[in-house]
Amino acid sequence: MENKTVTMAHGAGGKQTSELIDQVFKAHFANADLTADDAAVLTPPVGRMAVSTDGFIVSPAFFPGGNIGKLSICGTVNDLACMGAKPLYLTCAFVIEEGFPMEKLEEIASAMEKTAKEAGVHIVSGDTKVAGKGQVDGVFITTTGIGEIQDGVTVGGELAKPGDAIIVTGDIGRHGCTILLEREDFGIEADVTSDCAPLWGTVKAVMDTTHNLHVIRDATRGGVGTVLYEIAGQSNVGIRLNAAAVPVQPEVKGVCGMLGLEPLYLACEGRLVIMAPKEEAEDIVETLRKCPYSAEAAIIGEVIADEPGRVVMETEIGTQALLPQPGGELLPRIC
Amino acid sequence: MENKTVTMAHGAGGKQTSELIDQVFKAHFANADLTADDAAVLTPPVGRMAVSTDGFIVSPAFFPGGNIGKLSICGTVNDLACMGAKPLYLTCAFVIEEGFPMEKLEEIASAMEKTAKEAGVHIVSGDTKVAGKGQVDGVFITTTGIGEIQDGVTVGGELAKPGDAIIVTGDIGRHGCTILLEREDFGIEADVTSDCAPLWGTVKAVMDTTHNLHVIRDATRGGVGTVLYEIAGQSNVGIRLNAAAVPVQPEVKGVCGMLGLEPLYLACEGRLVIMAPKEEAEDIVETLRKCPYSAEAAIIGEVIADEPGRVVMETEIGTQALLPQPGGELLPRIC
Amino acid sequence: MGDTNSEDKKKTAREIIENYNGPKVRIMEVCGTHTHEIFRLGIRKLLPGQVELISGPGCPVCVTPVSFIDEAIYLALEKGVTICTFGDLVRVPGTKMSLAGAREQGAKIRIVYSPADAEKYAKEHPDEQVTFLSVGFETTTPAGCLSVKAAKEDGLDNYSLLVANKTMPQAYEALKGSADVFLYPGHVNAITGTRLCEALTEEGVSGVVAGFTARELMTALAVALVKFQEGKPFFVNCYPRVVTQDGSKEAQELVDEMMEACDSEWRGLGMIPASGLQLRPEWKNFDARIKYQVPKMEGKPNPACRCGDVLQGKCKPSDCKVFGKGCTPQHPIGACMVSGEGACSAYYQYS
Amino acid sequence: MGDTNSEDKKKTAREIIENYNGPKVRIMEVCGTHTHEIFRLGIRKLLPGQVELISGPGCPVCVTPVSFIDEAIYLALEKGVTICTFGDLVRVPGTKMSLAGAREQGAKIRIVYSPADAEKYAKEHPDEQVTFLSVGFETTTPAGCLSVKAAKEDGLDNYSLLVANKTMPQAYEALKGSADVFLYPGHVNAITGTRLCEALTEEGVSGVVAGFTARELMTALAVALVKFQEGKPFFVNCYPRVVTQDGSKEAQELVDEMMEACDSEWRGLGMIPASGLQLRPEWKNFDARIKYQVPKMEGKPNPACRCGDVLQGKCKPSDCKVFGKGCTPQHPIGACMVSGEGACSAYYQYS
Amino acid sequence: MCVGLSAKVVKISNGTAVIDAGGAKREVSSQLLEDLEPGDYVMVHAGVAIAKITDEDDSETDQLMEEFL
Amino acid sequence: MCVGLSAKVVKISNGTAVIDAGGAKREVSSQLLEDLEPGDYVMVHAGVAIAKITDEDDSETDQLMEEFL
Ligand code: SF4
Ligand code: SF4
Ligand SMILES: [Mg+2]
Ligand SMILES: [Mg+2]
Ligand SMILES: [Mg+2]
Ligand SMILES: [Mg+2]
Ligand SMILES: [Mg+2]
Ligand SMILES: [Mg+2]
Ligand SMILES: [Mg+2]
Ligand SMILES: [Mg+2]
Ligand SMILES: [Mg+2]
Ligand SMILES: [Mg+2]
Repeated sequence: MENKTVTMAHGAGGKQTSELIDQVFKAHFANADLTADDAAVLTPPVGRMAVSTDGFIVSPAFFPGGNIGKLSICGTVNDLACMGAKPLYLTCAFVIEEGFPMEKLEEIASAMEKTAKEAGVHIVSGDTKVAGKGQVDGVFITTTGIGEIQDGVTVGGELAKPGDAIIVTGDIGRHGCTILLEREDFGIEADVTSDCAPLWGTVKAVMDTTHNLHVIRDATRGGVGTVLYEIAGQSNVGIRLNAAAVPVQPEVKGVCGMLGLEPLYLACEGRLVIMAPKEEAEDIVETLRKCPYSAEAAIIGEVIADEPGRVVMETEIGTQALLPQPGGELLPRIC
Repeated sequence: MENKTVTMAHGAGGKQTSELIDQVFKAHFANADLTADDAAVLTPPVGRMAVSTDGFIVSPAFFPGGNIGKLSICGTVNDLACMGAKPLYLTCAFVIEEGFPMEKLEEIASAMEKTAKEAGVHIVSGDTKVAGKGQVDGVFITTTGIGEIQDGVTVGGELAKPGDAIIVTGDIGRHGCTILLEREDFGIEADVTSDCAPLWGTVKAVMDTTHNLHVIRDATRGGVGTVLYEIAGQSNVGIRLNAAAVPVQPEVKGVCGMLGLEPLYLACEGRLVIMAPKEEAEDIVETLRKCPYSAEAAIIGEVIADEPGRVVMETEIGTQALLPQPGGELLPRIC
Repeated sequence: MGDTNSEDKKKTAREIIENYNGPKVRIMEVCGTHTHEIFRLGIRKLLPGQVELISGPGCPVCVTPVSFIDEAIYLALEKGVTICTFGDLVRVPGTKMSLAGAREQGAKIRIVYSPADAEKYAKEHPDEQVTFLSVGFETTTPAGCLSVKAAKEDGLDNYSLLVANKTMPQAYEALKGSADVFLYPGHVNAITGTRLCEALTEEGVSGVVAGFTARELMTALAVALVKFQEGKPFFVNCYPRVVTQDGSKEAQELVDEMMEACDSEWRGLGMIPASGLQLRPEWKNFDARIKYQVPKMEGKPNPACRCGDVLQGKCKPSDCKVFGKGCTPQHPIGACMVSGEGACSAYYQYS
Repeated sequence: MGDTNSEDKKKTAREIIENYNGPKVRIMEVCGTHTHEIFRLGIRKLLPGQVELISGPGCPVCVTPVSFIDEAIYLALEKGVTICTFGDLVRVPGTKMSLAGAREQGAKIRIVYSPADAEKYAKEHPDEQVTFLSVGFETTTPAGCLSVKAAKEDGLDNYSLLVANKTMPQAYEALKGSADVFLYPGHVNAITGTRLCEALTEEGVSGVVAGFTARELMTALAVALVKFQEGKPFFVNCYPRVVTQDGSKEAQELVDEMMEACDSEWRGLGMIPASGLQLRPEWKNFDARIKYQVPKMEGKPNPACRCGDVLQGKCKPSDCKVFGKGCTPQHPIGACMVSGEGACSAYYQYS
Repeated sequence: MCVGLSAKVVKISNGTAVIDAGGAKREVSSQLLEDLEPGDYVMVHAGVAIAKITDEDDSETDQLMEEFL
Repeated sequence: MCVGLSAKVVKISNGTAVIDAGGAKREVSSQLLEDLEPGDYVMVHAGVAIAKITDEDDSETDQLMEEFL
């Protein structure tokens, strides 16, 4: 690109918009389904179709373990995967702040390319808007994905059953912890990188192991704790969590200790919560441990009939206590 | 809603996020296909499928003739319509600034509901992010639409043919002019309202009149002038424009006169440019004049074999001159 | 944790608590972190009927009066000051709004881990005026003092404290009749030492200093019950790995050098003479109230809120009419519902 | 337009132009709007070989030197001043960047329709410093002066002008040899009247004042060709509905009261003595250069750019090596490619 | 240079005039023109009415044509 | 009140200490504690090391148990 930064002219719909699209986006996203027209023309999925959208506004846009581009693909691909759907097509809409470095935009596009390839999804259509300086912070990306629901598996937040084992596919809270350390200036140094990863391959492997699955959910915003409460509510079941079994990286624990935060409420971007009948649990974990992003998969609890809508934990002294419900903004606390 | 404003907690993924979704979005968007899960599960379109996405960052979010909610539905529905596709499903992702008035958000959601109904499209999935004060200006919406391409009609920007008549479905530039008057403080008073409208009904009516259509394009960002240059390029044809035949509201002309702007480059949000063989033109215009948003449809030029890639206009003195190519940012000029 | 021997001992503490059949006893956990841990560990469920646990005024957020939030918002919105604060204070309702509400209106509110970070921010942003909201008890006050010292050394004229620090001894006096045994706040005692607590024994006030791990807390409770059955006033330091008889001389001297006692309003307990701290006149340039001539605020708590009674152990959170209805952690009406340590919040979250 | 009679006449003007077979003649359109309209109307295509149209220095944006942009950027980025400007200036390249580039870096750049709006903005934003970029010729200068008067009446101390206004007579002198006939800028003459142009006839310089509609422009050109064939110096006011012999006394007096002549750099023409304007000492509080002590800028135009030659009619835009390659309206290298009126831009857009 | 707009005066008050061009209205300075009245046509530039004109269109050109051509 | 964190001192310099909790490191004030040395355990609150502790865990509690219970 001749321009070193994104200018208002790049968003005006004329020549420079085309230049930006051609030289940055098309250069990275090219595939047979990508369109320059108003809409992509595609072969629809066979059977049932899953559709999901998410907006990504992570600040900073670049962080250890990824950037907003990688995240924007993973987020939507994972939402499709959680419905048992193979991701086929993806659209992306950019809102870019005037003055954003072109080099950074290329880096974002390149991460999207790589991640989309890994996930096997085609980027089919896009949109680029440029917002005036200060009207937006850096770059926002919204992706929408279309997937083909695989035959034989039906999963959903309302399908958890008492007796299900609860599996988490790896150590939790790394993405949230990474962003917290990057964003706020808490002066904490810790070797933590985002867990951001595309998980269709992981879900596929699990589905190939057994069709006997009830819930697959990616623990993003709000973390594993929020997902557990959501499912307890949707399925009207209780959840018993074995707090000691939840994998947490020591550094993440240390950061949480300093800031008074609960790791269960830190966002992940590459972790699934899976619920399946207890008898399948060992096989699923074994499969997961062979996949690239779930070597530390663990069984962390079970679904129970008691305490519907609630998440109870066994404590260190052998009593049971509720996991506090998901609150609002994560606020580091002193007392 | 208990809250009068949108808070960071509404974006944290917990209880308050659910409250916001239930009380504002679900309340307005409810339909059989709308999901609260990670992804909507849908019956795919039959035949070929059209997919389009657009981000909407209009400032101000409320303007005479509509608001960002209405716009975000029209924009995507119209992009689908321009591919000859009946809009079936739509997703919407919101990025909302902390402190945004809840009442305004409701107004936006209500406009979306109404417009989606009119367009016959189901909102199937959404996403809500809250950005910190100053991280985003008010509210941004990204919509993605899925449509079913109607049999028997193939249109595209590369299909214009010499001999085609060029039709515009109404007076041009009203949306751009409205926003300009609202946004910048130019002190100009003019009774101009946005032309923002959902046009699937219009396209359907035209397609019911004739299948002999080559190009349908909505003249949004960049206006009719930009669309004409785009198509001249994509189809490698020339375009002869009869400047005097282009419908422009006198007030829009007046505003353009004051600010030194060209109405052909002002955005529309409810106007189509249609190219079809000359012999179909009269029928198409007749049909259009009966539709609610195209009473002032007019033939404004023709596609020619000469001057490929260019738009030439007949001038008042009978000479021919090029329409200046679409430039960057629209800048009111004094000289 | 882990070796069988200590596992045995732990069971013993639990057994003592569960099987207590001595006289009726009211134990007040003074410290909010204790309240929180007691709920988190589900300890209340173990208690036999005659043991009543009362949540005392030990959460700095909970006892901070509405007017303090109003002062902070005044600084942020009227004076354009950048407010640095611990996260806990952000959602506490003021008379008209919380700091989160002020932020929505454009106030600059930064969450910090330490007052030292607020001072550092001021140093790095000479064009901004920065005020740290200094709340907390003996444990926290030294950190605020150190930041002011640093600001002076760095020659800053854009850093100040809005001080609402409080001291515990006066509160013990005020609460004397409310409980039979105090579970003293271990980290306060780390600074103050244990002499005052020992002295209180002579006035007939019993107590134990408790640590914060599950074992420490259970042990302290068990010790309290065992000792209580003996029938005479007692004091035991059950947190010896951190708390000494003398406490931290350095911290005491630092605070004494920079701050002086003043009357202070406690939410629920009202004005308690000499229970608060303010910067000494030599440090008045760093006192936000003086620097910005903050007008006297008449904070108006929501009339429905019974935080005051809750904090004195006069009623349970569930006795408040709006508890769990109008007042939830998502929409707190009173301070006790905000902090994870507030009694109302703990009741709501864990039951 | 419309009635058959005038349609006939219009054809006549066109016929005269198309069928001109008199001596070779060089006509310079002094005014950028004329350049633009001549292109827009495709008039060049009608001209027989002996008629050459030269684009003169009549676009205020084009003749404004690089250093002026640098001064404006200095005010915006170094002094935090809010810049109000006509839209045309926003994309003109300075030495390092344009105002659009400065805006990307956080500069506050507002596009206004009128200097009066800039003054109004300053009045409504007393906490901001506001500078209007005052460029233009006789037509535009009064508007800037009126805004300063208003600012004085409103008692503003946050409004100023960065002045680069220029006057035409000195340019006519400098360009005397470059053309046989001047197409005088109608709106400049609306202010100045026609006496100077008449006087130039006596020095052998011919010209017509032209209006801006298609008919006005064609008629003026036809008149010029007819008169030129007569072989002696001539002057015709072909824009009588707007231009009088005296012009606007009020405007002349206003500008004379507030401004005084100074030497001024014209892009392409270089420094022309007494061809510029500056605020008189009585108004120095409103002079941004004085108010902010703007250092002297040595603006460096891109060395490839031949704007200077283009503006003097010494070469055509297409003779510039980077024309249409490195230099396009999307990525202008010189000022002449920025404004819709710039000769390079007009050549690029319309051919 | 100096884009001019011919417009009709619709209101006059104390140094300012409201002008109308095709229904687009804006307040401009009338300080340079004495005796403006509603109904007059003016040439407007940068928010200032710089000249009174005899008519909004260029019909006067006819006379020039007759005279010179 | 007063969330405390026990952490290991890994570095000492002139009034500040770098402490480590599970690999998360941060600089805190050591001004209230004399003679801190790398390897010591401290209780940290609000960015200040407020007390030196005998061990990072609560094994001392054993002694209390033996003494009182
Ligand atoms: S429930 Fe809420 S309103 Fe009631 S006492 Fe507790 S904090 Fe106050
Ligand atoms: S083409 Fe560009 S660089 Fe060349 S003279 Fe014109 S403005 Fe200057
Ligand atoms: Mg989604
Ligand atoms: Mg998601
Ligand atoms: Mg999800
Ligand atoms: Mg688009
Ligand atoms: Mg960092
Ligand atoms: Mg689109
Ligand atoms: Mg579109
Ligand atoms: Mg379109
Ligand atoms: Mg989502
Ligand atoms: Mg308006």
